Amino acid sequence: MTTLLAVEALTKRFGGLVAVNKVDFEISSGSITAIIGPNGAGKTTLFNLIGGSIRPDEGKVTLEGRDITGWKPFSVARGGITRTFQTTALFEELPVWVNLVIGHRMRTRSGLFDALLYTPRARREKKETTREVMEVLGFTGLAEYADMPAGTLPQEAQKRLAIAVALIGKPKLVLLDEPTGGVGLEETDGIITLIDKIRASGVTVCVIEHKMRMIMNLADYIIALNFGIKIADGDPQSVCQDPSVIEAYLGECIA
Amino acid sequence: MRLKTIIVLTVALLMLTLGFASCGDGGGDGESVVVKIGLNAPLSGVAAGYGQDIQAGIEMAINEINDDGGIKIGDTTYTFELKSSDDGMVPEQALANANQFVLEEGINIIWDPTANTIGPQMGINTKAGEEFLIMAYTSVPLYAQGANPLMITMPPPFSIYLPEWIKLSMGSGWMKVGMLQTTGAYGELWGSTFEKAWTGAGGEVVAKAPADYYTTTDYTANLTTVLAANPDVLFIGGPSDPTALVIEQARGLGFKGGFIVIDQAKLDDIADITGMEALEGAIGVLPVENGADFWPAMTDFTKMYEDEYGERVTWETAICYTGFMILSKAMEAAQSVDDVEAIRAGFADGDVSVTSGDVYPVGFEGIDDETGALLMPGTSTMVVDGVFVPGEPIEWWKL
Amino acid sequence: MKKYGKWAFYLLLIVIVALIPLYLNRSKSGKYTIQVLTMAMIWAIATLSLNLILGYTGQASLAHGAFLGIGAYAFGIFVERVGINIWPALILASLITAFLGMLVGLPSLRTKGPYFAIVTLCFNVIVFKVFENWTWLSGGLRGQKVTMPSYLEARWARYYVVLGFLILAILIERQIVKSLLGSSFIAIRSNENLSEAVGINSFRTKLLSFTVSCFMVGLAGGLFAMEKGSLDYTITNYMYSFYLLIYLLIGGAATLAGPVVGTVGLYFLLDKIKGIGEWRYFIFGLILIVVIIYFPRGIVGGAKQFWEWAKKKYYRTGEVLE
Amino acid sequence: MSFFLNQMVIGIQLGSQYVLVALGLTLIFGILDISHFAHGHMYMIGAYLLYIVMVLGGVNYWLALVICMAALSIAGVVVERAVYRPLRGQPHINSFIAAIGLILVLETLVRGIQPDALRVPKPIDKNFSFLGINMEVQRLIVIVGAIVFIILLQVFIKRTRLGTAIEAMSQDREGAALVGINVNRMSALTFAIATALAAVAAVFMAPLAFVSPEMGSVLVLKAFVIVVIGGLGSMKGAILGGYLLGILEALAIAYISSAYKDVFAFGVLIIILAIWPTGIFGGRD
Repeated sequence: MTTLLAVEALTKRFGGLVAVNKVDFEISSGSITAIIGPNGAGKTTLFNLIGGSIRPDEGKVTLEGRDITGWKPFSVARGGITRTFQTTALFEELPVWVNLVIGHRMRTRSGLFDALLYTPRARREKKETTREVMEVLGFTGLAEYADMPAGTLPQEAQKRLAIAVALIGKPKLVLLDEPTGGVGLEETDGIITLIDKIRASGVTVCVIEHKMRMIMNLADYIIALNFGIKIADGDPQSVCQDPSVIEAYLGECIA
Repeated sequence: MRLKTIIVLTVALLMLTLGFASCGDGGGDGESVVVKIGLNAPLSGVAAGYGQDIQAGIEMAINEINDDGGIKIGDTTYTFELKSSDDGMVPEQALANANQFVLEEGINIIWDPTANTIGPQMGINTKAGEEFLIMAYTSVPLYAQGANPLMITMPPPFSIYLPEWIKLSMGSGWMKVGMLQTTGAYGELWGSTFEKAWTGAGGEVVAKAPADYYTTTDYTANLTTVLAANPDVLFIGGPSDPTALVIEQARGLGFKGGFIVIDQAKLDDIADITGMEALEGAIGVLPVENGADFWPAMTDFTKMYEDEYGERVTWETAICYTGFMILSKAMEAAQSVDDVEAIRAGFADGDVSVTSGDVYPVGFEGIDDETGALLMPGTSTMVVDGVFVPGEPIEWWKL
Repeated sequence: MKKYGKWAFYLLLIVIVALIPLYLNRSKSGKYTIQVLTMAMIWAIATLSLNLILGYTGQASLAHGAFLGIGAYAFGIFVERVGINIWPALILASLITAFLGMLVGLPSLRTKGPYFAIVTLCFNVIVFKVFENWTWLSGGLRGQKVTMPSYLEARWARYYVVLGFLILAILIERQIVKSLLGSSFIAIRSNENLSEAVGINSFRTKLLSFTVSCFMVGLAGGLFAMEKGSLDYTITNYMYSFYLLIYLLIGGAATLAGPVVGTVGLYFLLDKIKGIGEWRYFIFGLILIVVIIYFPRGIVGGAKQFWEWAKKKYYRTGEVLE
Repeated sequence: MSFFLNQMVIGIQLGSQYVLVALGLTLIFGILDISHFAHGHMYMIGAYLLYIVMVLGGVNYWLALVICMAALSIAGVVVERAVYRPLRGQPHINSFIAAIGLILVLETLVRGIQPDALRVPKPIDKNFSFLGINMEVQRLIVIVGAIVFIILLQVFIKRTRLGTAIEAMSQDREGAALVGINVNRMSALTFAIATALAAVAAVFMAPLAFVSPEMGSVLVLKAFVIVVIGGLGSMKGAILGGYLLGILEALAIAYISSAYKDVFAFGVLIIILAIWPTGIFGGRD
């Protein structure tokens, strides 16, 4: 398997606190990678560093060999990495399908003149967008909600919509920040199935998760963080038995 | 429940609005023909008081004429009615008001007392079928120089005071002036006119720090800047109230010299605020009440105004009162109340030009028929030993 | 079928609006009403421009009064001092305003929310002070005269010119907000961080929206100069920025009808209650407070909500009946 | 050198009133997320109250200060209750429109009742000289008084339970609601404190100028700019920004051009915001 994303010695300090400390890892394409760790371990900061919303102090991020360190979020997205947020971020007052149209924007190029003159390109791209939206609605099982404002959806549907918005831009890698956070147990399975489907469709997944049981079944590769330092990585079994992970989790992992 | 409240409130509000809107129209009495006169003036905001002084002058004249039975032209008797519209000194608004006067009210004589709103109206008052005569109350010299064929200008142009003010000032040994007049086009025009005359007479301008008199409340920063150059006299002025503040604050900072006060500020109003002591050495336009020294009718007029409005009269009121009286005479001379060209020409006719300070509170010697400027003398004054010492009336048209 | 009905309605509306001057032009007071309507439509174009940047893109610009003035003066100076024909002058004036808007947007759009509002307000104050004090530019006391060709002498002629531009402005705005580009604008209004995360360059998009918005308000400024025939520095006053904001929010932001309804309605109301003097501002102030409390989405937004509510109610009773 | 020093002192005095008004604005913004543009008009009402209490009522100046603070804070609570509370949860810009409505209502009302500008006498009508600076005692009162009230406010915020609740709310509104802070009571309290500060500014400044219906409109504009420059919700920022603007204005008049002083001062502010897009002391978006 080839390496899709490589992170080298990534470091971020906030004042005196080192939120992410010299973290290295690689994500191979077509895999599901999970990042685990207790609260405050620096997981979300790591996502923010990769996604470009904050700049690293040191280190390097490369996507397919291309250095994307310090790129702005929109460039990173266009480069092929999209993400969801821990507190589900959506275009809340807009209908579900408009959320998806926006998510697809980076695959279209119509600008001001296309809009004003309704050029062939605008027409073509509108058609293309509609097709993509229908497809993703079906893929994520959101078709029934298409016309509802995103903010009025049930919690679990909002989580799926956030994933759909990230997916419709056809990324190479999606970063999912706690996709099942705040979702009931029965509904969690639906999202796990969705993540599996995403991988099956050829998109690499990296996920931050607390629910260990779910991770054990889902992930191919696990990276464990604590106090901003990578304490272990490897396949689920080996990480789970790592003493420092057990210590950090007080044995929670055994389950 | 909630919806009901909304509906009730909206309806109530609408009715309130309409109710107020319909208040504006009052009926005439039909015994004689009523001629409407328009007033385009600031009646709200910072300059509302100024607009009301103008309004008062016109109203007094109208009431007096109407009480005497109006004016007679041929067999018809005409009485007057004043329609006021607030322009807030915004030219765009003044233009809209003028159009409304002409088109909706059928008015063809419009009074306007602010220099910046007169200019734009000069662009529309000669349009065929919509002509109107501008009664311009402004001392800006360029308006008194025949700028418009359908315009009458009233107070003397401010430039006429300059020779005497400079003489009074330099006569006191004051050669160095610091300039702190109001900003904006009017202040700048005053400033540049003054500066030219002052340096022309051999004086020196040592510092300049004009301030926006409409929005500034604290002039100390400007004053210390100007006073740092040790001027003998300060050139100041804008509306009266802030001008008083400037004088007060200047004295507070230890300034002992004199003031040259532009004509917009009224020395009597300033004296009310600062007291005469602070005003020592101030040079400006003679307070209106002292006009009685030259024009006997002023005494009665002052009393009449005070009885009616409970305040001291202003030049604006006195001049607009006189101006309206002259206008009515011009209408009689023209034998018309709506032919604006004839009325404009009527100002130059016999009966109109002989009225004087014996009959009206302000002296008047006819009109400069070329330019449309009414020939009213200006009088300057200087405060010496706590008294306004009047100069001779300046008959500027003879110079 | 439904779609055609909608277009037929709009067409009918345009025909009615186009017929108004034929009726009004017969009397002098009617001519004044034509003039008021023309001015209201010019302000409506300006409000539409603000709608693009504030209503759809979510950036509260308080500099539109300044840009209106800049457009108006650019037009006036081109026509009067340079001597260009009015139509190219109108386009040039709009382009200059758009260009200046872009220059202002470059630093100011780095800020967000209230910060952006205040930066633009500062810019407006600066422009106002410059026009007030630089009399060579503003024309001083007499202002800047703008001479119109004789075929625009009649009020109804200018009415049709302005009406044409108003329809054009609505169409332009409609084309933009219904397009994919428009979805980028709306995305930024809704959630700027998420927009960035899905690959939208928010700074460039905002800058584009602001520039187009300034083009439109520059156009409104040019038309303003055309209608008034003279200009002075007060046209750059930041009070006009506030007025545009009021027109927009009372009418209904992020709708196409809202800016037009709000502007024409309030402008007309203010003109009609002029007779009651200063107290009109008291009434106006009360109306603002009451409307914004009870119709937080403006008149058109409120009407839309009411319509949705009524439709739901109707359908529900319909179901019960079945 | 003495001239420069003099100009600095004037700048600080100008800044003192800005700080007092800006502190109220920043409190209201930080805690309630409201652009209370009518704050300057509350200041104006405060000056009229002073006239009523001191000139018409014959009360001593310092007692009048206390009365005005109390009366105006009640007015502030009424405004919050009647105008802003119904708007809670609406877009931010809506409160701005309501504030403009309030401005029109207040200004027209006051001018309708009393069209003429009024004068309030100075409590100590004397001058003093110090280090070549010659100025009225009242200006010293403004400078020192502002500092006293800034310190009092800091003590209140840091040392009392109510104060810490306010601070907690300004930092994290939802969190504050979660730990059981009564939001309604806090907003009323915030408005009371903010308008009391405006009353202080009005009482200090009124004897130096005229009491007029429009006296607050320019002031509030500047105060708002200050609040934004300092960082919305940041008290530190409001204090620094207020003095900064005052000094900038005084220096611009002295060394650049008095007619273009606003151009200069506001231009500097734009540059500051271009460098720190959320104000000098961060603040929130």
